[in-house]
Amino acid sequence: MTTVTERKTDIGPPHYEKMLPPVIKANYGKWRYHELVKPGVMVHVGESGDKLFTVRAGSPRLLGVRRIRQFADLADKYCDGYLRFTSRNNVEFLLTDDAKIDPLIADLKVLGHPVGGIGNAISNIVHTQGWVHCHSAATDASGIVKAVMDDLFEYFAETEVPGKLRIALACCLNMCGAVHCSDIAILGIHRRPPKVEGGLNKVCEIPNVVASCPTAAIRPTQVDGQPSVEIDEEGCMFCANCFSVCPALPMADPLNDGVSIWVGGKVSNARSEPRFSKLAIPYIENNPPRWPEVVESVRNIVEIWIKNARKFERMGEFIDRIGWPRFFEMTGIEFTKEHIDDFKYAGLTYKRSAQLRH
Amino acid sequence: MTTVTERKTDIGPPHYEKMLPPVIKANYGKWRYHELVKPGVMVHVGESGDKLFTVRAGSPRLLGVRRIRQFADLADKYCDGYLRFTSRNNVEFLLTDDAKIDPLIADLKVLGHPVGGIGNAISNIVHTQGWVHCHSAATDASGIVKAVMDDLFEYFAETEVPGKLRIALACCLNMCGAVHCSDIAILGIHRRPPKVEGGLNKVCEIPNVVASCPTAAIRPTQVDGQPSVEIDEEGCMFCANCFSVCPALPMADPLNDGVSIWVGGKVSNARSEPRFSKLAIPYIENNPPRWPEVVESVRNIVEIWIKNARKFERMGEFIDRIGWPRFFEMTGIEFTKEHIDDFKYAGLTYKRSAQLRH
Amino acid sequence: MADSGGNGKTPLLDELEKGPWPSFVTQIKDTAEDKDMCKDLLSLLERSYEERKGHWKHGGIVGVMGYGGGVIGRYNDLPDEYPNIAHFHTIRVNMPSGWFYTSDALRTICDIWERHGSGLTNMHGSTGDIILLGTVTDELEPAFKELTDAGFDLGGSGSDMRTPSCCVGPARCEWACYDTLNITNDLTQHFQDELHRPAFPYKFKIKCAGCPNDCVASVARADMSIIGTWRDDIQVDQAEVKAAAAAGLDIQKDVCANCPTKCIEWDGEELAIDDTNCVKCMHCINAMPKALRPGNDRGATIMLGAKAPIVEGALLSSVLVPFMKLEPPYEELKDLIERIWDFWGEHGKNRERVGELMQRVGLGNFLEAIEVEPVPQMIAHPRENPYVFYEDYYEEGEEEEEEQ
Amino acid sequence: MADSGGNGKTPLLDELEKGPWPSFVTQIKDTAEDKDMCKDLLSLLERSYEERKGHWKHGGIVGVMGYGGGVIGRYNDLPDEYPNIAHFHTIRVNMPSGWFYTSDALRTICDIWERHGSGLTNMHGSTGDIILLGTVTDELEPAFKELTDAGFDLGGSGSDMRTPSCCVGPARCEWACYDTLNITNDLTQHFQDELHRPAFPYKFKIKCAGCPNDCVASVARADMSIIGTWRDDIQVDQAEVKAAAAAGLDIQKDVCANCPTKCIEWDGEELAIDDTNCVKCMHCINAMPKALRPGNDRGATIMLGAKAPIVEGALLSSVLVPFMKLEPPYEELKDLIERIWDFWGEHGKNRERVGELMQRVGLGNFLEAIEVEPVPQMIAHPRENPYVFYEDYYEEGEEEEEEQ
Ligand code: SRM
Ligand code: SRM
Ligand code: SRM
Ligand code: SRM
Ligand code: SF4
Ligand code: SF4
Ligand code: SF4
Ligand code: SF4
Ligand code: SF4
Ligand code: SF4
Ligand code: SF4
Ligand code: SF4
Repeated sequence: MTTVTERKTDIGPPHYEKMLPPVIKANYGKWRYHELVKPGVMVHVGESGDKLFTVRAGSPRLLGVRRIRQFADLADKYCDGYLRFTSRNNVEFLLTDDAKIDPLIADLKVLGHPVGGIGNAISNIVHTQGWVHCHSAATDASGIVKAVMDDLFEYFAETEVPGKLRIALACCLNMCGAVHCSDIAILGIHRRPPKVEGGLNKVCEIPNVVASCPTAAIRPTQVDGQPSVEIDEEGCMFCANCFSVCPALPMADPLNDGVSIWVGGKVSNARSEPRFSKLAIPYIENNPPRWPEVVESVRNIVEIWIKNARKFERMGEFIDRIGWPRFFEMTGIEFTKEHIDDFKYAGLTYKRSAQLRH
Repeated sequence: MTTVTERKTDIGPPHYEKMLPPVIKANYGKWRYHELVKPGVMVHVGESGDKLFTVRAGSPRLLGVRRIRQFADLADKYCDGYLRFTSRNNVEFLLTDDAKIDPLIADLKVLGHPVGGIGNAISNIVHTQGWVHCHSAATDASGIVKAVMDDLFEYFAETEVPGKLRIALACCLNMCGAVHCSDIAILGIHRRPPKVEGGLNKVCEIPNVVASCPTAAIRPTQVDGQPSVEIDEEGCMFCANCFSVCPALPMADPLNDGVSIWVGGKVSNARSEPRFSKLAIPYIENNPPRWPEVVESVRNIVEIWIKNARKFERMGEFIDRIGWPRFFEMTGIEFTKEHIDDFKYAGLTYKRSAQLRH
Repeated sequence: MADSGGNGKTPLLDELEKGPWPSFVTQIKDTAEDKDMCKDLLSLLERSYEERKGHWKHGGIVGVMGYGGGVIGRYNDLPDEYPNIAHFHTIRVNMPSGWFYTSDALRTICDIWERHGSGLTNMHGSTGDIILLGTVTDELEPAFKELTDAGFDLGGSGSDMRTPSCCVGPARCEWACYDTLNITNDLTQHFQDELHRPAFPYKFKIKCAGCPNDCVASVARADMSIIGTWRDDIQVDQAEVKAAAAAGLDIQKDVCANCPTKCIEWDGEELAIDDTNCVKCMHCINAMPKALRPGNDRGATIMLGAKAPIVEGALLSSVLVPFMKLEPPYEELKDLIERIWDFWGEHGKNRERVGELMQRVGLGNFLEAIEVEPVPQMIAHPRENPYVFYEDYYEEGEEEEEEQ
Repeated sequence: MADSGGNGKTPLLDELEKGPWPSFVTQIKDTAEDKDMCKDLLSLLERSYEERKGHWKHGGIVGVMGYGGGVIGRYNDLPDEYPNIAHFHTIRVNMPSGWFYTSDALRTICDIWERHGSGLTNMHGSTGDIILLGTVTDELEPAFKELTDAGFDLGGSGSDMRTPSCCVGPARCEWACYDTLNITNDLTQHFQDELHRPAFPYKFKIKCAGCPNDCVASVARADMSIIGTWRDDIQVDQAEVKAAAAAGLDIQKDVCANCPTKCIEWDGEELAIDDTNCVKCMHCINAMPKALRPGNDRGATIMLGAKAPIVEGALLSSVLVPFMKLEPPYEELKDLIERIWDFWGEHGKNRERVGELMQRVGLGNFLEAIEVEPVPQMIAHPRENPYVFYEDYYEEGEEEEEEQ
């Protein structure tokens, strides 16, 4: 039994230097260049001439302790015990002996982890919790990611594509996956206004609830004597901000929740500036366990990009070049009222010039 | 004395065909190409081979009947009585006999009207009423236009510039000169909140006045027993909309009224899309009769454009290429808080990328 | 400060008679020789120059019988000192399309205005009208009578359709993609009532440009901007292209590199244009007027909503109909205009321009209301925010969608 | 509908064990072999798949003593049917900078989490933390004790500084323009109190990218985005450029034509870069890693304000400091961060991110408040609207400006 005085706090994370392999310590900040060796394998060459081989393995991100221990074992076996994870949740094994690359890849295959995602490839899908852990989800995260990655597998592990293509998924408008700047974004959406639960006033501050609605669609009211709120359904655009501040306004609704698809965002400064993703498909219903309509829609967009994009051209840059009308034409996606912005900056998204293809 | 029944109404303007010279009727819609003959003179050649020579003369736009009659006489003498005015208020004489061009130009010179403004030149300044006729003016229009055109005269009449350069002036934020899309715009501005005149309630509907303010800086109040309004000076950005709806809120103020300079707008679709002008110089005081500081500022911007712009490059396209920091550096204009947008779309004008020249 | 009301001296204005550009002061002085109104105007203007301040007051409602528009009332704030311009109203006279005149037509205007007004004009106002600058209330009717007898009529002002205007178009431009003069005259005649009797929430301006060069600045200055364009291929005369190159034009640098979609290529021998990616910007044609011409399948892009900043911020027009054939009697266009006016008249707030309305209700809803199908040509890009007002949802136990 | 609470069958989830991509279902099943929590999780998830609906409730305030952040409380809405995950709280553990680990460090985490939680993790969460996924309230303190004893600490949650993260940077990238790992670790250690004890209006995220490729998506996902860049000339190895061309790279088409400012030229012999117009986008370097390298005068651009859309719309970070040298102890940066926090803490509304505050008060005023001089690098372009809040005006009879 410990007492408070003994508690360690505010020690912060372990220092990264403890985690770096010797070859990195020796060449830290002195790397000269890198090269792609083969799918999923690259080498970084230091000014010293030292070489660091990176083998990148795909990961579901949701990992049990057993699997993590197996990774640790592989790191011991091939990398003197050193490895890292990437900002897209892949696992990177750090080798100095290129003879060990293929055996490592073979062992990873046995574990069921493909190697790839480096260079002009489709890498892992940044995603979120979904039905596994979040109360706010309009769809599941891991399930869709699994189904889509199964389908696009070749572009992770084998075939080179025109440039980087980043896919992200978020299970609600909070966008924990930061899908707002991805080449292709899969976004869980509600399409039905929140239900007002009885006894709301006991759980939430009515003024806060009313204030939480950006469209002022929530009005205070009385429900059998009790103070409560009512929702102007016309005014609701399903952002769920009210639910975030008040549990008594559930949004989740099996009949109407689903997924929307967004395209053309990027964050790098390479060539063109960072930009937001734009709406491509307003709604696809949830169809677990494998969301075939979502998988097919993403595949369709990816294939059109692969066939028509120029080298290095990201999805948004490709669409810049061909124009949005052509994008809708090529993908066969129907253009609807939903695609037209009607939020704050709407006017600036209208076509304010006569520069048109006819 | 006429009675109502005899009054002609709703007859509309005279039909344009009555005003067209025979050569135009003959080649109407069948012109083949045009060429610049010399400054201010161009020829349009019809598919028929017919030639139409246009001599464009500068005009102050404010014309007395005497001068208009003199133009009519010149039209009779050289153009079988046909002439037109342009969308920038120049006068165009329409000739079929090129031998008459120089005599016409000579006669125009005598009248004091220069020939020019065609092609890659600085043409007439679109402008408005100012102190000559409008109650809303923060500066005069004709006076500044005269002073600036005197200074830039060579670029109207003689020397070719990189591309078209359109200058416009509006004497208040109503922007009757539509200065919001000009290469260089001169805009009259107020910098002091409206004064509230006594007896306002007798002249204006207080609710309308309060509602007219976009920044909600006008509040109803009582002034010695009378209903009136008070202005929150912090909240006023001097748009004068309140004055437009209520004469008892005068904005004109000799000490603080003046001129701002805007750059980089265009309306044509050529090369780049139409775009708004952007703030270059927030304030220059009114200095009649010749506004030397305004003249000098415009000249400075024009000269930098002439020296550095590529062929066909409009002011805004030139600045696109060199970047705004360089524009401020080259012109020596100080960058201030006023340049930073703080209206509706402000956030979108922030630099949202790391693409910077250092 | 010296009161210049009486003495005729104008030292400050005199400074504006110097220099090579024609002087408006000279115009006022010339006219002042037979017009006392102009004498007072000179003195009052000199005073404004001294005081750095205008001396005009809001105009009350003045006009001609049966019209609500066409006259701008104006009074000075020192009527006792400048009695001849105590009233100084402006008459807006509708110009002929394209601003073409015969010398006689001009003289007719001059004669009328000498008899009934200051003798001063603007040729022309920013909207395009002939501006007869300054007269007294009693002269309005007589001036109007003589104008109509001479075949002229008033232009717009106030909350009405404003005087439509157009570029020189087919009359003197090889690039006109439709008859700008004809349509301008036709619309003006067809909508005389809307022009003369303000019944809209605010002003409505129409400007017709024959091609994307937009020589009447319609995209920036008209609620409805009609901009000529074409659907087929640019007409290329390869021999003339070579000639232009020979004459010193750097086709690669000055033309190809300036193409917004980089869809032209020049190998020194032949100019190749990928017309499917041409956005009809006009640049290459502008650069080589003898070699290139717009295609033959011509019409116009109809755009809506431009205005000056007051008070929600300036707007440029945006695409409403990507391509429309424009042949007399222009029924399709007139129907569209009327559907827009109907919706605007019903839902527009006082002093709300149509472009502002379109933004307030949302382009999608606006299109539904005026019965136009949404197409991607109307937007620069689809929405970036996820705040979609989905309009239907399933109720428990039912399969088909329900309108809410 | 069959209640799957009891029977261990998961026909729907089983479908997600098929296919080449590693399966999260397999992970949960493996872990379920020694963790009942995971058995219940599987059943509940299967039910969610059947019902197309999640079964988690808002989490109450749970955490470890003395900390306000680091734990996300979670409860399911059918506790009687799924008792082992009635509580299922997440612990966010601060990862080492750059997500580097030794095998022992990983095993330590696994052992602790096997003893005190579900045995399930996310490697890693979107903000960068090690996510220990699911445990009961009583296990929080013991888990925390073992973690800190092993040298680990919690990450952020709630209205605090969130766990800063960074790209691999100098550890394994030739393009790192500053030491992303060092600064991330330094800031994390320096601001431990702000990380663990929520006292801000809302969350504040910091992400450090070593160059403009921004491999941690900082410009989109961090309130403060620190993006490496350089001020001098790109280092060019002409021999390697030729080699790249020889190897088949179309330098004109793939490199020069993709340069945003068209400031590179290639004549087949030599690559010429006009560095004064280079905007450090990285593209040419990306395309020829052996031939080109960033310059030597390196530092970072400090950008502020990115966030997801809720509720005023998504924001990208915008430039606050165009170029800052970044050397330990990073005093200049820390001072800047503190000035920002002070102003935000005082004027930010509840749940208002700093980017939203910056827009609400206006960038100009914001800069004044945090004592940063405005420079044109901060904007894409100057204002287009004439609504300037001029701050001083002359009063009658005085010559110098008056603060109002
Ligand atoms: C390992 C990782 C950083 C980390 O600390 O984890 C990383 C590492 C590298 N990135 Fe990255 N990037 C990583 C995430 C990113 C991200 C962030 C993201 O995807 O969320 C971006 C921004 C993407 C975007 O714009 O939306 C990113 C945009 C780039 C770019 C710019 C690509 C472009 O053309 O826009 C390059 C340059 C290139 O690929 O030539 C680059 C290049 C590289 C290089 C080649 C840098 C180098 O010399 O080592 C590294 C390995 C090659 C490769 O293709 O992965 N990296 N890179 C991340 C691997 C994620 C993964 O598992 O796939
Ligand atoms: C006469 C006039 C139309 C009219 O009905 O009155 C006219 C006539 C011509 N314009 Fe224009 N434009 C006229 C106002 C405009 C305007 C409107 C304005 O200035 O307010 C514009 C838009 C300006 C802008 O973008 O802000 C305009 C943008 C152009 C352009 C595009 C220039 C560019 O590169 O952006 C061309 C093409 C060119 O110059 O090669 C053009 C070309 C022409 C041509 C060459 C067309 C032709 O083949 O005849 C005409 C004569 C040459 C010339 O340079 O003036 N015209 N032109 C107007 C003369 C105004 C004046 O007195 O100077
Ligand atoms: C005469 C003219 C300026 C000129 O010298 O040419 C003019 C003069 C006035 N305009 Fe204008 N506008 C004139 C063209 C414009 C234009 C340009 C255009 O039409 O191409 C604009 C910008 C485009 C637009 O319509 O947005 C323009 C935007 C305004 C506005 C702002 C409207 C808005 O929605 O932003 C006002 C304010 C108002 O309507 O209350 C205004 C109001 C006025 C008033 C009536 C002042 C007032 O508030 O009562 C001015 C009368 C001045 C006077 O005493 O003579 N005027 N006005 C132009 C009309 C002449 C003609 O009929 O040909
Ligand atoms: C765990 C994580 C998703 C994941 O699976 O990785 C996550 C999970 C949650 N986020 Fe998040 N966010 C996570 C990264 C993000 C990111 C991405 C990032 O940090 O790079 C964003 C977008 C960037 C940003 O911050 O704007 C993000 C934007 C939000 C928002 C919207 C905030 C906003 O200002 O727009 C909310 C709503 C809120 O704060 O109330 C939110 C709220 C939540 C809550 C706490 C749900 C709630 O409202 O209580 C989620 C808890 C889920 C659960 O039960 O486990 N989360 N959240 C990520 C944190 C893991 C970690 O610490 O490493
Ligand atoms: S995106 Fe929404 S549902 Fe998914 S984890 Fe974040 S808050 Fe939860
Ligand atoms: S979901 Fe959003 S829009 Fe709808 S009521 Fe709630 S807060 Fe308002
Ligand atoms: S711009 Fe303003 S001052 Fe000038 S004429 Fe128009 S309304 Fe009058
Ligand atoms: S000038 Fe504009 S901002 Fe100032 S009080 Fe009047 S309406 Fe409001
Ligand atoms: S708009 Fe086009 S058609 Fe009209 S005058 Fe200008 S160039 Fe000619
Ligand atoms: S018109 Fe414009 S877009 Fe079309 S080819 Fe010519 S330059 Fe290119
Ligand atoms: S951001 Fe730049 S420095 Fe960091 S890993 Fe990516 S490429 Fe390398
Ligand atoms: S870094 Fe980018 S901007 Fe600079 S030269 Fe290379 S491509 Fe051009």
